[in-house]
Amino acid sequence: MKRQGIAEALRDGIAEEMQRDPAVFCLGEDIAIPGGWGGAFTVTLGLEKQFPDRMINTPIAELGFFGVATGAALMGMRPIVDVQYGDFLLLASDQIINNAAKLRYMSGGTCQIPMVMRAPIGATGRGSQHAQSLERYFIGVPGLKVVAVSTAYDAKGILKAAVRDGNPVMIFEHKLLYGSKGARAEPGAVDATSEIPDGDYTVPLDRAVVRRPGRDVTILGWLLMAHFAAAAANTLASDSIEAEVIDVRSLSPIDYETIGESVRRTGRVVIVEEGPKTGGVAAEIAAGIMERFGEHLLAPVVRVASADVPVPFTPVLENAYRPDQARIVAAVRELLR
Amino acid sequence: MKRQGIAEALRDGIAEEMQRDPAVFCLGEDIAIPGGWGGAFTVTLGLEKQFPDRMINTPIAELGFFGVATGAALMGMRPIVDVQYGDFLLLASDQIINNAAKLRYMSGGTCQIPMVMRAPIGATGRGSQHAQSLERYFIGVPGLKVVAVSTAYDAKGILKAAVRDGNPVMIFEHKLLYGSKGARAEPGAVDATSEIPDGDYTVPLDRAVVRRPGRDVTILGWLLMAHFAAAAANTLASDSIEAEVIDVRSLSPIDYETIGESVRRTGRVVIVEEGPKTGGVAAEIAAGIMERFGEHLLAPVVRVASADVPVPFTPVLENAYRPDQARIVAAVRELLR
Amino acid sequence: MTTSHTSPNASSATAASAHDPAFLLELYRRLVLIRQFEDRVKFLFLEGSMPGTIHQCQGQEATAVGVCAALAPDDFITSTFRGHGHAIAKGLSVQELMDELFGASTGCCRGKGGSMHVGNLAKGMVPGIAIVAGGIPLAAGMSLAFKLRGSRQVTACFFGDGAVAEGAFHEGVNMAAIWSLPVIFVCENNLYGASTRVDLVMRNPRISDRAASYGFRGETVDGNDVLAVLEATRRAAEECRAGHGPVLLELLTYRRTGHSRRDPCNYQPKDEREAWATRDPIERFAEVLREAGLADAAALARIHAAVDAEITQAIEQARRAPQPTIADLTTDVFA
Amino acid sequence: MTTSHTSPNASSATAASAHDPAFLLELYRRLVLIRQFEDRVKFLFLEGSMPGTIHQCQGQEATAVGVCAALAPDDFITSTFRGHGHAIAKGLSVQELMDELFGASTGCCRGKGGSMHVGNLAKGMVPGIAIVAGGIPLAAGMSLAFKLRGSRQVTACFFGDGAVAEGAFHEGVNMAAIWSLPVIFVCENNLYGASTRVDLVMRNPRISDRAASYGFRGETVDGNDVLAVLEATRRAAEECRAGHGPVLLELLTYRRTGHSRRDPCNYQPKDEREAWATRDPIERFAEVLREAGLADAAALARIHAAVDAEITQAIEQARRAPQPTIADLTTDVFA
Ligand SMILES: Cc1ncc(C[n+]2csc(CCOP(=O)(O)OP(=O)(O)O)c2C)c(N)n1
Ligand SMILES: Cc1ncc(C[n+]2csc(CCOP(=O)(O)OP(=O)(O)O)c2C)c(N)n1
Ligand SMILES: [Mg+2]
Ligand SMILES: [Mg+2]
Repeated sequence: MKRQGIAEALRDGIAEEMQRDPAVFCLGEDIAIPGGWGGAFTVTLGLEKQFPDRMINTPIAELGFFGVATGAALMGMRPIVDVQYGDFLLLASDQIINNAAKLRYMSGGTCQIPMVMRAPIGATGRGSQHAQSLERYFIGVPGLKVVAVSTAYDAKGILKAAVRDGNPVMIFEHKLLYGSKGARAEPGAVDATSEIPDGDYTVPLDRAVVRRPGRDVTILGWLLMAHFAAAAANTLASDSIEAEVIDVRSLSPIDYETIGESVRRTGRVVIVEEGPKTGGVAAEIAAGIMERFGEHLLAPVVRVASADVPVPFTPVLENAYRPDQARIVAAVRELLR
Repeated sequence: MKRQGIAEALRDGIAEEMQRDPAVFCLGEDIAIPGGWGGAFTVTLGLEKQFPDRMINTPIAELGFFGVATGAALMGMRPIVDVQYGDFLLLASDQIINNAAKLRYMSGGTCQIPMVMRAPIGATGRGSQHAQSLERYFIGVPGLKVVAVSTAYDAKGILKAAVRDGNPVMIFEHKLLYGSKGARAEPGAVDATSEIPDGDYTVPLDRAVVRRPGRDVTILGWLLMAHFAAAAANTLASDSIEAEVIDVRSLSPIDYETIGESVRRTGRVVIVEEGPKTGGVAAEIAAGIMERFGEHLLAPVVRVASADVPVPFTPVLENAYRPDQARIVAAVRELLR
Repeated sequence: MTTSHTSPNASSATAASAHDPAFLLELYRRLVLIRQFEDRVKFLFLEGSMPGTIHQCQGQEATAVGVCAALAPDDFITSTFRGHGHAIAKGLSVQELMDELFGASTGCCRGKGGSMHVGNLAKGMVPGIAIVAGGIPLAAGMSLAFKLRGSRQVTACFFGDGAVAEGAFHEGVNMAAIWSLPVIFVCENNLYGASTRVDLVMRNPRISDRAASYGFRGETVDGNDVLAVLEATRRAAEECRAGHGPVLLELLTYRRTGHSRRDPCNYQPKDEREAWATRDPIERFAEVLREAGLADAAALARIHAAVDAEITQAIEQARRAPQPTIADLTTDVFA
Repeated sequence: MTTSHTSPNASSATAASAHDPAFLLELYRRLVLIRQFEDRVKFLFLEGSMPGTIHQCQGQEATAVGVCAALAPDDFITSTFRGHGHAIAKGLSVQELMDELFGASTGCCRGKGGSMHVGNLAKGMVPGIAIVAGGIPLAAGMSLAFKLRGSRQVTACFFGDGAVAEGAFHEGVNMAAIWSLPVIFVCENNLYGASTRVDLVMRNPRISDRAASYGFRGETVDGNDVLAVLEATRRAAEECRAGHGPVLLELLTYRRTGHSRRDPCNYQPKDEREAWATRDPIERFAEVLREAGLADAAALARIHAAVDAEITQAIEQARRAPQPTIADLTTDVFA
C-alpha cells in the first residue's frame, strides 16, 4: 500500500504492464528524453532507463504517430500513445476515428487494434489551444472506448485494463489532477491521490462508481468535476441535502446500470461537465437518462457546464468558464426548490 | 423561377456571390479542372471558366488548405472551402476547431474569419471511410456555425447567408440529395429540387423550418432524414396521426424558438438522425428540449438513429444502418401508444 | 542518398533470362488476372449488378504484381481505395474479392468493407485505407512492430502521387526514416490524383526526389515493366531487411480507366492516353515472354482463357453467395 | 534551387557600415528590449505574480528583430507559443503585451489570449498559434489573399525546428510553393523542440535543405547575427514581392532559457550551452556597434537603462490594469 498521485500511479501501471507483456510499448513526444520531463506531465519520467527500447520519442507529428501506433497494434503490439495536450488529438483524429476505431468493423472482425491513447485535458491557465475538454469528440465514435480517470487508484487500474483490452481505448486525464511534482507541478492542482495496493489490479472500463451515497439528487461528473461534485455534496449536506455523487468514469460506453440505480431512487439529476454546454457528453447522458429512466424523473435533467465559448486565458474568465462548487450547489438547490 | 437540384442551386449561389464580392473565392480538390467533375458532386462544375483566378484547385492536403482558407479569411477574403467527403474533415479539424473557430475569441474580438466550409455526408454504398455523419463533431465548437441543407432553395439561400456572415460556417450537404447529374449521379438519390426564385435571396443560418404542420407529435430531422421524416408523416397521416415535421437545419445554434413552439403543442418528440445514436446531434437536441420545455413533454424524447457502428458497405447492412421511413413510423406509433 | 531514375522504356527482355520460366508465366497470369478482374467488375458495375463505387487499376497491373512478387508470404502490404490489383497480387483469391464486392458475408471483409477496403490480414494485406495517405503512418507502425520484435518482415506501402501532398505522407515517411524501419514506400505515380495532374500540385513532380530530404534512398522505376518493378522491390526489401531503413520507389504508370465508376477521364489529354496505351504492361510483358521464347501466342491465349474461366466461375458463385443478415450490423465493433 | 549555408560565425562588422547608425542603434534597442522583457517576465512568473505558463526566447532575439526589421509595416507575421520577441520586434508595445500577460482587458488580446497567443492584427501580427506548425498553412493563406488582391505584402511565418516534422508544415509549404505565394518561412532552429534534439527527429537536420524538395530556395543563416538575418530576410522579401514564391530561411540559434516555465534544461549538454553562450546575439551586436564606432559602453548602457525604465513602468501599469469582468466571458465568440 502506498499513497500516490495520478502521474505516479500511471507511471507504475505502465511499467508493470511493460514488464508483464513485451508487446506493450510507449510512443509520444518528449516521453523519454534523459533530462526531460517524462511527457508533459511527468507520467513516463525515467521509464526509459528500465525500457530503453520500448519508450519511443516521436517527432511532433500527431497524425503520424497515432497512425504508427495503429499500425503497430494491427500487427499485435500494444502501444500506449499520448498527446501532450488533448487539444492535439484533433490533429490525430483521422487516424483515431477513420482507422483505429473502424478497422475491426470494416475488416469483418479480422483486424484488432489493442491500443491505449492518453490525453490530458482541462482549462489550466494556458489559453484557448491547450485547454479544451475533448471528450465530446470521441464518445460518439463506434469502435472506440472512452474513459476518464479522476483518482490515482482508477488511473492505474483503468490503464492496466485498457492495455489488456483488445480495442482502442482513449483515456482522458485532467491536468489539475496529476499531482505532477517539481517543475511540472500545476498551480491550482486538486488532490487526487489514492492508497494504491501493492499487487496487480484492474478497474473495468465500463463502470461508473458511486463516490458518495445520497437520496435527494444524483450528481454526475468525471475528472475534475467529480471532485467538485463531491465538494458540492459536502456543502449541501450541511444543508441536509443528501446528494449522491457518481463518477461517470466510463464515457463510452456509459454505465446506465449504476446511473439508473441512482436515478430511480432520487428522480433528480445534475450533470456537471467542464467544456461548453452545447454538444457535450452531458447531452448524451441527459438524453440517455431520459430515454431509459424518463418515468422516474421528477424534474428535467440539469446540465451544469461551461459557457459556449473557447477557453479564455485570464484567470478571472477561466474561473468563470470552469464550473465550480458554487455553481453545482446552486443548481442542486434550484432543482430541489 | 426555375427548378433546380441542390448541386445546381449551390453552383448558382457560389457564382452569384463571387460576382457580387471579389473577396469570395473557392478552394478545394478537383473543384475546377477542365474535363473534371466540379468537385466530387459537380457543385462547382464549370465555374473556372467564369472565374479563372478564383477557383483554386488544391493538392490533397485537407489540414493545409483549411488552414490556407483560415489565413485568407483572416486577411479579409471570403473563402468557400470544401472536402470531397465529410469524413476528411477529421484531417482538417485542428485548423477548423483550434484556429478558425477560436481566433476571434483568443484575439479579444479583433480577428474575424468569414469562411464557408462545405462537406458532403451520408452513407451511400462507399464503405466506412466515405460515409460518416460528421455533424456531431462540430456542433459543440464555440465560434463555429453549423447548418445542414435539405432542399435546393435552402442550399442556395444558406450558402449566400454563410458567405456574407462574418464567422466560420460549416454547411453539411447530403450525397443523396445533390441531384448531381451524368456520371456523378448517385444511386438511391432522393429528390431535393426546389423552385428557385430569380433574384437574390438568403436563408438565415439560425432558423429551423416547419415542413409539415401537425398536432400529435413533433418529428425533427435534417438532411436526408428531413425527407424521410416527411415521408413518414404522410404514412402516419393515413392512420390519422398528424405529425409536425421540422427540418432543424441550423444545427448550431439550434432554433429552440421554432422547436419549442411545436413541442409545447404536441408534447411528444421524435428526433431522427443518420449516424450512431450515441453522441449524436440528437442527444443535444433531446437534452436541450428537456431543459427548456420539460414541463410540456408528455413522454421522454425519442431518438431514432443508426446503430453504434461504423458504416457497413453491403447494401443490406447499410440500409439497416440508415434510419428509414418504417423505423420513424414505428417510433411514432410506439410513442403515441 | 542517391536518387536514380530508370528510363521508362528500358527493355527487360534480357532481365527475363535471370528468372525461372514458370515464375515468369505466373507473373503474366497475375497481370492478366488483375486486368480481366477489373474489366469484368467494371462491366458488372455499369450494368448495375454490383453495388457501391469502384476504383480500378487497368494499366497499372505491373506495379502490384512486380512489388508483391518480390515479397515473402509473411511480408505485408497496405493499400488504398484502389486495391483490387494489390489484393490479387498479394494472393487474395478472386472469389473472396468478388464476394466482397457483391457485399456477401463470404467476402474477404464479410461484406462490411467493400471495394475500397479489400484486404485479408492472414494473407498479408491490411484492409485498404481509403483516406489518401492514411495507410502510410500505418505501414510505418507495422514495420515498427517488426523491428521491435526483431522479425525480418517488411511492409510495402502502396499509395498514389496524390498522397505525396498529404501531411500523413510526410509524418509517416519521416518516422520510418529516423527509426530505420523496414518499409518500402511504393508510390504508384499514374500522373493524376483524381482529375488533378501531378504538376499542378508539386513544383518538382519527380517524386523519388522526396526521399533525399528525409535522408533515405529513392528510385524512379518504369512501373509498366513488371520485371523492373520486381527487381527494384527486391533490392529495396534487402536494404530494409538489412536494417538500412526505408526506400521510396516511384513507379511510373498510367490509369487507363476512370478514377472511379463512370469517369470518362476527359482531363487526360488524348495524346497522353495514346502514348501510354503503347506502353501497356501486359502487352509489353507478353512481348518479353515471346522474345525470350517462353511462350507463344497460343500459350498466352491459354492463360487468358483459364483466367477468364476462373473469373466467370467466381462471379457465378458471388452472385449466389450469402448476404449478411441484419444481426450482423452490430457485430465486429469491439473485440 | 540552391541551398546556401552561411557560416554561423560570419562576422557582420563590415555589413554594419551599409546601414544608417540610428537604424542600427534601434535594432540594438529592440534586442535589449526583448531580452529584458523576457527576463523580467520570467521573474514575475517565478515569484508567482503572473498567471499561466510562459515560453520565452532569451538567446533568440536576433531572429525576431532581424526578420521584422526587414519587413514593411503592412507586412504580416505569424508566430507561435513563443511569441513575445516576435511581438516586440513587429512593433507591439511592451504595455499591451505586459497587460496581456497579466490577463488585463487592456492587453493586446483583451486578456483572452495570454502568453501563447499574443498578437495585434493592426500591427501586422496574427495572434500566436500555439499548435506546433499550425501557423504555417495560415501564413500561406494570408499570402494567398495578398496575391489574389494583387498587393505587394508578404508574410513572414515563424516556427521552430520541431514544426518541420508536422504535416501542416509539409502541406502549407507545398501550397505556398505551387502557387508562388509571398511567404518567408522562418525556421528558428534552436536545436530543440521541447526536450527533443533535432537529430532525433530528422535524419538530415539541415532544415533549409527541405526547400529544394518543394522546389524553392532555402538558406541557412546565423540566427544570432541580427544583420545577417536582416539581409537574408530582405533578399527573401524581394523575391517574394517579385512573384518568385516562397523562401525558407533556417536561422540557427539557441534557447538560453527553459522550454516553458520552470524547465531547468537538463537535456541541453553543458558544453553546448556554454558554446552558444559565447555567441549571444546581443553581446555580439554590441561588439559590432563598438567596433564600427557607433556606440561606446556608456551609450549602450543608456539604452539598457531606458529599456529598463520602460519595462518597469509597463509592469507597474499592468499590475493596476483593469481585468475583464464576468460579462466578457461570452463576448467575442461571433462577429
Ligand atoms: C484524405 C482524402 N482526401 C481526398 C480523397 C478523395 N480522393 C480519393 S482518391 C483521390 C485521388 C488520389 O490520387 P492518387 O493518390 O494519385 O491515387 P490514384 O487515384 O491515382 O490511384 C482523391 C482526391 C480521399 N479519399 N482522401
Ligand atoms: C501540435 C502540437 N504538438 C505538441 C505541442 C507541444 N509543444 C509545444 S512547444 C513544443 C516544441 C516545439 O519545438 P519547436 O518547434 O522547435 O519550437 P521551439 O519551442 O524550439 O521554439 C511542443 C512539443 C504543441 N504545442 N502543438
Ligand atoms: Mg495518382
Ligand atoms: Mg526548437
